[in-house]
Amino acid sequence: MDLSYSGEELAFRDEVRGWLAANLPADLRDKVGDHEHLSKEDLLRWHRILAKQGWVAPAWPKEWGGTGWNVVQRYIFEEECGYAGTPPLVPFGLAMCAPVLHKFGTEAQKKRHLPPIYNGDLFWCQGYSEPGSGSDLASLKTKAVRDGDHYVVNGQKIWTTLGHYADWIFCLVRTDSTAAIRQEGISFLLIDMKTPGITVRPLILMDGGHEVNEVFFENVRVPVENLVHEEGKGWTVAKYLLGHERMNTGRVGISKRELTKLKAFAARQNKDGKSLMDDPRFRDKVSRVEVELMALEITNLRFLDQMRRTGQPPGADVSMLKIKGTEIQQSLTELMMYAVGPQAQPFKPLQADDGFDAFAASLAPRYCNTRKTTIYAGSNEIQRNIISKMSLGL
Amino acid sequence: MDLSYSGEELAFRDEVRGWLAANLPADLRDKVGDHEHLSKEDLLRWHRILAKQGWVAPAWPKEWGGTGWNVVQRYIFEEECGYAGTPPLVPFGLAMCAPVLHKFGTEAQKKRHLPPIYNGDLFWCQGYSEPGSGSDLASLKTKAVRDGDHYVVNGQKIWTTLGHYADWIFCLVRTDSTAAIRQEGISFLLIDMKTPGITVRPLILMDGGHEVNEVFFENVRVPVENLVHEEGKGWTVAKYLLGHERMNTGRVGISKRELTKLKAFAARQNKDGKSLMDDPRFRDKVSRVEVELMALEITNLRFLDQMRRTGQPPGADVSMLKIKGTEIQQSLTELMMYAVGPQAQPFKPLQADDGFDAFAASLAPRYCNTRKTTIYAGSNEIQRNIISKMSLGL
Amino acid sequence: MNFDYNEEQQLLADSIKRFIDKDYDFETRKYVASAEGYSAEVWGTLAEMGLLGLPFSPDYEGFGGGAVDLMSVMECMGAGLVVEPYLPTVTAAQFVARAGSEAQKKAILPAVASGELKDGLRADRSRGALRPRARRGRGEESGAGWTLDGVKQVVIGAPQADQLVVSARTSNDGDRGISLFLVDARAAGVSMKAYRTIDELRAADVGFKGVQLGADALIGKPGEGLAHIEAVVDFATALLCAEAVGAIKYANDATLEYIKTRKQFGVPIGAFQALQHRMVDMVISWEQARSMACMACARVDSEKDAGERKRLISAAKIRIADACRHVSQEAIQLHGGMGMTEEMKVSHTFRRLTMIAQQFGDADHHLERFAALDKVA
Amino acid sequence: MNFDYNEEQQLLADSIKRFIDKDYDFETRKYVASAEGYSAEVWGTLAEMGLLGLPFSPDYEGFGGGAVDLMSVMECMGAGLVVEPYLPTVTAAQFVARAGSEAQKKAILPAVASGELKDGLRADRSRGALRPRARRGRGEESGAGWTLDGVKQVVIGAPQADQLVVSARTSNDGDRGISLFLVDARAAGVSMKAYRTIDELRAADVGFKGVQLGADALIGKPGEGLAHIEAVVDFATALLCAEAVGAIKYANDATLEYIKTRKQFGVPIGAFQALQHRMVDMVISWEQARSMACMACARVDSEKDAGERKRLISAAKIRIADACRHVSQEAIQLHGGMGMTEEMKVSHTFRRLTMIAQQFGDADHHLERFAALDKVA
Repeated sequence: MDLSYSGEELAFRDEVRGWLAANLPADLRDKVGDHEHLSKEDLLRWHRILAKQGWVAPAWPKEWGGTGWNVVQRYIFEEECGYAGTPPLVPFGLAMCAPVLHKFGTEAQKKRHLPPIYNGDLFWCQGYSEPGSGSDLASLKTKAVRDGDHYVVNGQKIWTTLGHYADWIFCLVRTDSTAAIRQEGISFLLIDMKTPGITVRPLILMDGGHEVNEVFFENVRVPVENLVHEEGKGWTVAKYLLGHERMNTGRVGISKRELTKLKAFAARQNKDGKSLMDDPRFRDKVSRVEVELMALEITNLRFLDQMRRTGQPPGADVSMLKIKGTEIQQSLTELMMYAVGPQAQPFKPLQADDGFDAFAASLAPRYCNTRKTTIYAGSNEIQRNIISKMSLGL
Repeated sequence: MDLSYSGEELAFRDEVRGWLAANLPADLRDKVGDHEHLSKEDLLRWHRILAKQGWVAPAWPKEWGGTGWNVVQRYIFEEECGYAGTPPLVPFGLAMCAPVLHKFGTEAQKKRHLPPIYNGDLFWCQGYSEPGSGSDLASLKTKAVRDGDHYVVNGQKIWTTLGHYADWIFCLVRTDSTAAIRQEGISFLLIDMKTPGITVRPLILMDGGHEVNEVFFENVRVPVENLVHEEGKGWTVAKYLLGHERMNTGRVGISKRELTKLKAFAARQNKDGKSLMDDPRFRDKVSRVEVELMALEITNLRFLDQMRRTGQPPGADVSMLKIKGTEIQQSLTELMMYAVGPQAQPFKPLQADDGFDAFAASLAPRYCNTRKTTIYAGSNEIQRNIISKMSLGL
Repeated sequence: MNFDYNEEQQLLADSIKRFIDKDYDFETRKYVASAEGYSAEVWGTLAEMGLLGLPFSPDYEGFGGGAVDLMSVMECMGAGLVVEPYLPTVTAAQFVARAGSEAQKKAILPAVASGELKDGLRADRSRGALRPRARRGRGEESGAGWTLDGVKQVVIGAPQADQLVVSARTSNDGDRGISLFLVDARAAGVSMKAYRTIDELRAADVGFKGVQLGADALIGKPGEGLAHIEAVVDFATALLCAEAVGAIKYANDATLEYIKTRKQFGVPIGAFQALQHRMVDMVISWEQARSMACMACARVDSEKDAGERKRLISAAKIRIADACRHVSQEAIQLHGGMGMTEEMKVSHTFRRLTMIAQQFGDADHHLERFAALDKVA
Repeated sequence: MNFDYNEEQQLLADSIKRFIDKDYDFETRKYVASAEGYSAEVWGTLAEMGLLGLPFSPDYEGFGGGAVDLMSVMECMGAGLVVEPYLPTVTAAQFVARAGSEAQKKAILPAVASGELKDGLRADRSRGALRPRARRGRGEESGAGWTLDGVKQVVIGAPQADQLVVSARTSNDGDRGISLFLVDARAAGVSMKAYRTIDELRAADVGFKGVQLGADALIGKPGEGLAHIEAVVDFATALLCAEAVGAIKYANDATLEYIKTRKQFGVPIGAFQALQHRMVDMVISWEQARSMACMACARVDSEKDAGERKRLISAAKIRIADACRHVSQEAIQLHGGMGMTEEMKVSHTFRRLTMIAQQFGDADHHLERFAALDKVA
């Protein structure tokens, strides 16, 4: 048993680390570190830097730009990015639409869509959830009716992350309402967001931020060439995508960065003339999160090691990483909010020129925002159901 | 709003308190305080002292020895007993069999059974649970078949508390296996434990204590005069008994006594040259239990006040008191075990004459034993189901 | 023993509840919060209903009410998420009512009761707790009066206040060196950096630069401010506990309603036992919190021993803070994505509960105070 | 990076697992625990399997193993609830192996490896933690040797021990005044008050009254015992973490099996979602605890910086203690009444886990040490 990376893995890590230190623009790094809003341009700028380096899509087949890294290298890369504080790579094109096209797409679909995804020329979003169908995805109602060379789409999607930035959306739609098994009436469509009949309505979250949307489809005409896989086989595609989840679900690198920041920040905070980190009540909360994060990192590596050796894709393991990872993220944002004390309360100055500690004021909104992590991408309750069924046989 | 007792209630409390101070034998009080084993004789001795005073069965009808106290007085009495550290009054005769007889018993049954219960001449136990039927009581299998003037009983009961002390047992038995609704085939029988065919087998709990038993019935002949209510109406009786639960389910008085003891004990324990109570880590755990107990006492009084004013019997409220009360009891025994440190580990001296801190050594077994409180009398999971269904309509 | 409101309290509770249901629904509240953060019309109604003068003596056009009388009001304010600076005003006026001169009482209290005047409670809540021993404000005797210098941070309600009650160190005599002053919010030298808080109240960092105060600005005797501050903040904490109970009740009711109606896999999600048990724990949290709020409101006025009063208020705030955190987090989780949105009231309740948990000292602060004041045999 | 046991480790793990499944089932274990608290036959088997000498150098008939090599052994011991004093013996022998003279090593280690000798680890665990700075034992130089006086409490394995490693204060020089001695358990002046512990081990309060020791009884140099104690106790703590992981795994497996088979209301109780989610959390606790046990065993030998080693071991023990408490309590609750009985193995696992949580320092102790050793930027 050896918990350390091998010499080659360490060399790879150092290469990534060194490259990030040289190539991650300081302004982007600071924006990420200070939890500032990232614009579409910020996101694409980093995307393109990575694309230029050839590292934007490590998991893709080599002929389309993949790096050929193994799972451990990919994990190291993602964790290093997280720890360095890069903007996130928006997954909808790179890590969701693209794998689907690699597996199920026609040559024409691949040629048309993969290069702009790789290069960051076109922005994608995901059309899965609907108002009545969240955890129970197969109950979706958005309809696509064949009309000559087109599908005519009517319905509504919700929680469409960055839909207001997107050029394209991939959607699960119902093409057969009569199918006995409701999963069998679902198809997977690629839709150009500029098609007439599409309306994007912002859903403002409680931190005041605009990241998710409702997307309405009213007689939207989609060429049949944008059907992926066969009609009625959309559920197969969706399941493939779920199984394709990445192993950095725990987001250990990001949490390590946040922990480091929390400890440094709290150490400078004054409580009764002493550092807040010397207050055992506060300190123990930080320590327990730190211990949990140390454990999660090792758990993550254990699963990765097993995956590398057995070649098996991660199963319910990913659910565990998601549960623990999100709980840790929430604890960290909560403690950060406590650390700043009442200065966490101010939200926005009423006069634009009033002096204002924007970083302190970002912590409560961030705490609010991070509540989403245990809800999205399969709520932690759904993750527990998955483990219960798949791993425990209950 | 006034959280204090009225002048009359205070006078009543003082009367009870004064009487307990004068009449609770010091040896019994010390045994209870030190968590020593209470023998049958110990239990009956206290029972008889109360019977002599006329306070052993406050809730009974006055003509059978009841005190005529209202719900608040009864609560005060029970809490004062708990705080003073009296041995418990074993409920199976006084608070379970007797209310059933008052409600459903024949005159003959009342005359025969109530006086010996009141006077502590005969010891009762309860025959409800069976190996296959715990939470799902209506699935019970013990059979009673009519044969002339007798029922012939075959089957097994489990978790029979103090069955090894008991002279009589009241049992739920199945008299009709063909009933479409399984609840309708159940009857309520009183059985003399000396009847041939009854075997009591101890179930030793993990603290080494013998308090519960298995009771086996093999062709046990029970006179039909010992049927309570009608044949097939046992479920009605059982439900009445459940609804008859007392309002001191929270056992606030006992927990207050234990908390006082914990704080005094921990204050004398040394940690790094200071009192353990000055260690914020330990101290905060004690404080949180204390706060929870303060809240529970007020919650209990609120429910009692409501019951007194509306005349409504307590519903799902009792479940809440049971959940919180048992959680507090468990926290207190756990903290007491931590307070004593490694001395909690010794269990029994190998040489009888070896010096030995019996009190310190009682704390880990007591921690073990107290785990039962969230399981028995309707597990806390069942209590949550009850609140969910009855109060919340889920 | 009696846990019911008396007839007057019940009438008051009913009328404020009616007002909030009818005239302060979520849409109205949204508008008020986004515009001025305060509605003159609502303020007038609060005055008309007698809420603003409730805790003052009838000599000053009040109703002689105590914390118990305010409890139902605060529960309703919590349920309705009222953004008007009611608690800051009532609390700040307490300084005048308890320690002010006859002239101050006459000048201030009737005007507050009638709704003409809004007081801002000074707060210096560095490290999540009011730290009366470390005032940065500084009063110096100048001739017949005082000069006030310093900054107070995160003063809730300050942007709307007409008068400010300001604590300032007037000597280096430790606990006995803090004095209280009544300061006109528009006086020369007073500046405000105002902002919106995460729970949509208005607050400001208030600066005092050579503010000239007359001798009559002093509330009570010089150097004797601390005991008043502790007493008034305990009073305010009891009211805050009641507000929390109302907000928790709303969060629970909304969540219960949501899990009964939201369907997934063909059944309401409230049919899933894991959610049922969590909902039950939220309800238990509320019951326990409510008990402690009752205790706090009943005892904060009647308990004569200051140490015991502080211990009891800390006990209440510990339980309330824990309940705020527990229920607010669970309410959002059980609401799923919808609870995250600005358009659902529960997301606003979440924010208010998050802040109440920390206001006037978080659980850690009160655990420390509770332990320090507890007598161990 | 590699989390697998190597071939030798795996073979060892398999053979000890086979032994426990076959020859140390719950009935056998019950008998051993109730009779002598130790079986000579089992001890012989442990010696034959090479477990007793595993961590010694081959020069002394050992196999040169480290904590990682012992990890699978300890997991199996935890799952099987082995009551024999394996951990005390291996740990006590570490003092000789690390700090002893050549003569001591030759006299002790081969005899331990062969099973002839059992060492008892001295422990003075007042307040749940080993407190090496407050030894009550007292060694005084007398002519060529030492006189030992004092009492050690709750020494696990002492009743069965042949040799004791005893720490004693030999000067008032603070951290540099503690020395280690090898003491024959049957020496004149050594007395034992022996008892059974709640987790069915044997322990004793060991008294030393004018015990005469030769100069060769000293382990290492006088006054330099503390660093050895800290290192060896960290080593033992890593092994204890592995034992906990084995016991937690058993508790989880038994509980899962129980809720799959126990029926109520016509279905296995494992069909109820509230129990499913709690079972999942128990499994997650185990995974996280196992990760920390891996880390502790991998790093306790290789980490050269004593401060960092202590910090890491404390991190592991914090997580393990939390997992012990969480899983043991939930296992009993989910078993219902049956889990409370002496006849179910899970009730014994509950007791062992309860004690492991406190052994070598409880979570609070290690939180304190972790915080003290952590470098904050």
